[in-house]
Amino acid sequence: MDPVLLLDVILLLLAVAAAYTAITLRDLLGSVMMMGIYSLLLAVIWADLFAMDVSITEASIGAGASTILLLMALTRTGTRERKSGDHSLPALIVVVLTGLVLIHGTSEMPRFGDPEAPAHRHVAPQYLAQQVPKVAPPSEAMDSSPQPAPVGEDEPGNFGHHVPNTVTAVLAAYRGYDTMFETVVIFSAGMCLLLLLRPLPRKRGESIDE
Amino acid sequence: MLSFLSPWAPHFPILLVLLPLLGAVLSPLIGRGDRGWAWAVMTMGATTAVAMALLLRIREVGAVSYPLGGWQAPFGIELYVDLLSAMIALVVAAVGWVVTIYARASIRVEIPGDRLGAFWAVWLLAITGLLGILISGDAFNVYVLLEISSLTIYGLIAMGRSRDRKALVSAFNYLILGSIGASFILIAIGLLYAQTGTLNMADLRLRLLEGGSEATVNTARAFLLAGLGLKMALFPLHFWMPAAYSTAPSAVAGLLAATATKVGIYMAMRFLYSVFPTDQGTLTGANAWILCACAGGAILFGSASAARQPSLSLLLAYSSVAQVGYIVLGLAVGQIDAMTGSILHIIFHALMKGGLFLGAGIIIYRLGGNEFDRLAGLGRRMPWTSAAIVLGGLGMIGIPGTAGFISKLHLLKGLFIAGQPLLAMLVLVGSVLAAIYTWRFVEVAYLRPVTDEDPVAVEEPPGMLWPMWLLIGSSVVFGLYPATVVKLATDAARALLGATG
Amino acid sequence: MSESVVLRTIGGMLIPYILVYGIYVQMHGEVGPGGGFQAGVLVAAAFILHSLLFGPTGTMRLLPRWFIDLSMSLGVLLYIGTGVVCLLQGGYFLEYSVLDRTDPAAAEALGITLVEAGVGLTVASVILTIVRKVQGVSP
Amino acid sequence: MSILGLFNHWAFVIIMMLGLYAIIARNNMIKKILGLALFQTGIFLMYITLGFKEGAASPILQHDPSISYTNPLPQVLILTAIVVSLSTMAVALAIVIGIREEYDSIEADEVAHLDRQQREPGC
Repeated sequence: MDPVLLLDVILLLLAVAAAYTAITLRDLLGSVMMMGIYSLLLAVIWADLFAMDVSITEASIGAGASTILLLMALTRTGTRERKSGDHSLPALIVVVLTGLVLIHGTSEMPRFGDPEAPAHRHVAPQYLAQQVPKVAPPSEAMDSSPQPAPVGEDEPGNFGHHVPNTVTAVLAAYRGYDTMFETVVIFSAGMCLLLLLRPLPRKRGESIDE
Repeated sequence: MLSFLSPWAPHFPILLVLLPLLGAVLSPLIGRGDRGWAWAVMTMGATTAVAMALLLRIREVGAVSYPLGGWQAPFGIELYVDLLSAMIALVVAAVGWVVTIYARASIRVEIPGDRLGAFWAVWLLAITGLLGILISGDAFNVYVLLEISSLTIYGLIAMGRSRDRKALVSAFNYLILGSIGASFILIAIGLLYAQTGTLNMADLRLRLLEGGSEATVNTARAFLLAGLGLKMALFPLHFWMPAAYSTAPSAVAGLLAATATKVGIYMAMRFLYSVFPTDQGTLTGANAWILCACAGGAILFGSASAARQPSLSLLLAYSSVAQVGYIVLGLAVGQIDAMTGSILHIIFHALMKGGLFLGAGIIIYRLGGNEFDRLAGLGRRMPWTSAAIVLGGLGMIGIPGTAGFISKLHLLKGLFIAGQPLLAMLVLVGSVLAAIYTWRFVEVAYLRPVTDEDPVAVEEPPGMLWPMWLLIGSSVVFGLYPATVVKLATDAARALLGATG
Repeated sequence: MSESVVLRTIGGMLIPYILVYGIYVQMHGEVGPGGGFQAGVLVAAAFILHSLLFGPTGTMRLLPRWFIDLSMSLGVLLYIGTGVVCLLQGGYFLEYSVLDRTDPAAAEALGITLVEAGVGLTVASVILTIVRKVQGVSP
Repeated sequence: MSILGLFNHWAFVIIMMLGLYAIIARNNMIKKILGLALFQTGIFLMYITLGFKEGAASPILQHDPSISYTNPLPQVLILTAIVVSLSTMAVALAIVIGIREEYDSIEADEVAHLDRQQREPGC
């Protein structure tokens, strides 16, 4: 038995249990803490599936920043959840239907870990070799279709040996435009909060100068 | 006219996003008050100029692509602009510009002064996101930009709280539904990626045409349609929209009504026709039927509900539900005239409904709200605003001479050619219902006597009046001289449907 | 603000290490796992810890509101600016290799470092802003 | 292998649906936000599952051509999605804090009830 898979299954079972507890607990504080645990479990799962960057991000953002944020929000909204008025039946119908469609849709997906899956055979190999072809510079590509430029056959690829972490290479270079907007997303969130929230009325003895 | 821009010609696509983005990032540093507003107006003016130049260039040389980072297409992210995206981008930029000019007075009342820097940043970010979606050629990039525009729009709607606390609730409901919608789109993109290994839209199409798992592709399409249906407020997934549009700050409502749902519809056109395999330019059976049914429901339900609303803003919002129905109807039939009608209606409806919401905003600015019981005798109290609203309403009905007539004419023609007389009847019934809800306003504003003791004439601020008239007026001009825009829309529709359409 | 001397002493000792680790993750992003996002969160976490232990007033004085607001914009500007410089150098937007035509591979790495720095700056300052705003301490 | 190979697919569907259930069924707005976060992590799991390759290492290149690596692209996409998820949560919490200030409640049905009362004065 492959230890990677075994660990994956055990951790996933734990994660599902944590997720279930998080949404069924009526105490919001407990729910938030359970979500934190769930995120930590996910971080371990990502590491087990060899997605180290995602793992670190999940641990710092999912388990760290989100939890802090939720806890601080709870101090302003209260931790009480009323015990009635659930829309269980319509929710159950929607969820079961959506779930069935999803299971149908994923049933013909490539087997888990299949090295022959399209996701591993197209595009990704060039990323991993760090040999992505470039197009002609804009001054020569005034017509609508850019011409492919010859690829360097030399071993080091697009970045020499400067960027062995291919996740960073894809993130900041090959798909740098996405990452720019990812930064803009979080910038937007900051701006929205500046726009939306007014400061609390000052408490006695804890006043903020300025 | 815009020849001074020509050295930048190869970079037009990226400039279209960069300008509003730079404007947004700098605006917290620019300061508050009118300086921030002037900065936003300048930014949008420059963006509109680039959008215009881009459209002119594309009319000359055809669709352009822009490889970001110089990486070749399926590996790097590519911007792809064709006639359709350039036209809608110009509408979004231009209407965004006009609404920004309009917003000066109403924003000063509705947004606390110390947060204006952040407000203009969020405002410009929303427009950046919408423009970015229009020109992107990469499926995941579309998702990221969709989230930028959505997040900022939630924030903008919530700022309506200073006038009506319900704005917060409608913003929250929209946030939850919008995020579910965006997540559905993300699931669809993931399924497509599993099937093909690529995210580039053109490459996706090529690889999907090679065949593969029907189940995966169909599920992807179902999730995409459900997600986009939520985003573009297609009946029966429209329920967040009237609440959001009627409680948002009035300038925000104008911006959203003119642009946000339109971009959702654009995404549906793009994905359904240029990513997923089509059956010789038309949608495959079940999809077309589901879309037609939703569109028909939208037209009937939206128009009928509009006539029963207590306030002008709500009436306009429900009318938007119906108008989305018309556009989706033309999209679903997959016939070239119907598609032309859809594209025209995206543009004309953006102008008309944008103008109408600006009119509703002027009324809110002066009277504090636009419930119908406050509007008795408005035709005498605010003659210019009322006249514009009536003119916009005539466009909603589709009276000859208005832009609405041109788009509905093409839509009807397409429906008859496609052998769908029943759906064509539906369009006509929708027009009759639109006449009823427009009459409602006419009756209140012109036939009811002024009841309260307020001064009979109310000053209509010129800085708000002329942007509204610009939008309404331009829709009338397009109604009288439609040739150029109809030609462009027909070309765009032909490109979208492929040569077979 | 924590009343416990033990917490404040031990927590206070942790802060510089978290900061150094954050900077390490930032610099190390090209070679190992990590990068601007993770580093930004870590740096923000150090200051959030500071504010929890010693009260928001001190942190506010250390990193005033105008400074944080400025760095939010500056981070994004650094990212966009890198792209625009590439464009002005005759390449496409974000085509880092034109930054140094003699050694395109090193120029790519330089571009990556620059944009990651922008990401780190924005993420750190935005997370700090978000937490301050949700906490209700920011003016 | 075959059962275990499907396990990830089932797990992400279950997690997504738990989240979706919480969003729709629960009245409490914080619970809805937690549900949304859960729903989104389900999607992350789907993407990372796509990127996993048997016997492959983390995509940090080593000087050994025999090593195969997991697919970096889904990992990059998920990094973006995690940031989007955090941003959404922040904006959602800000709105909920505002709702709490205005209505003194964060239960969706109570808030809706208060709005109805406002619309029909005379209660």
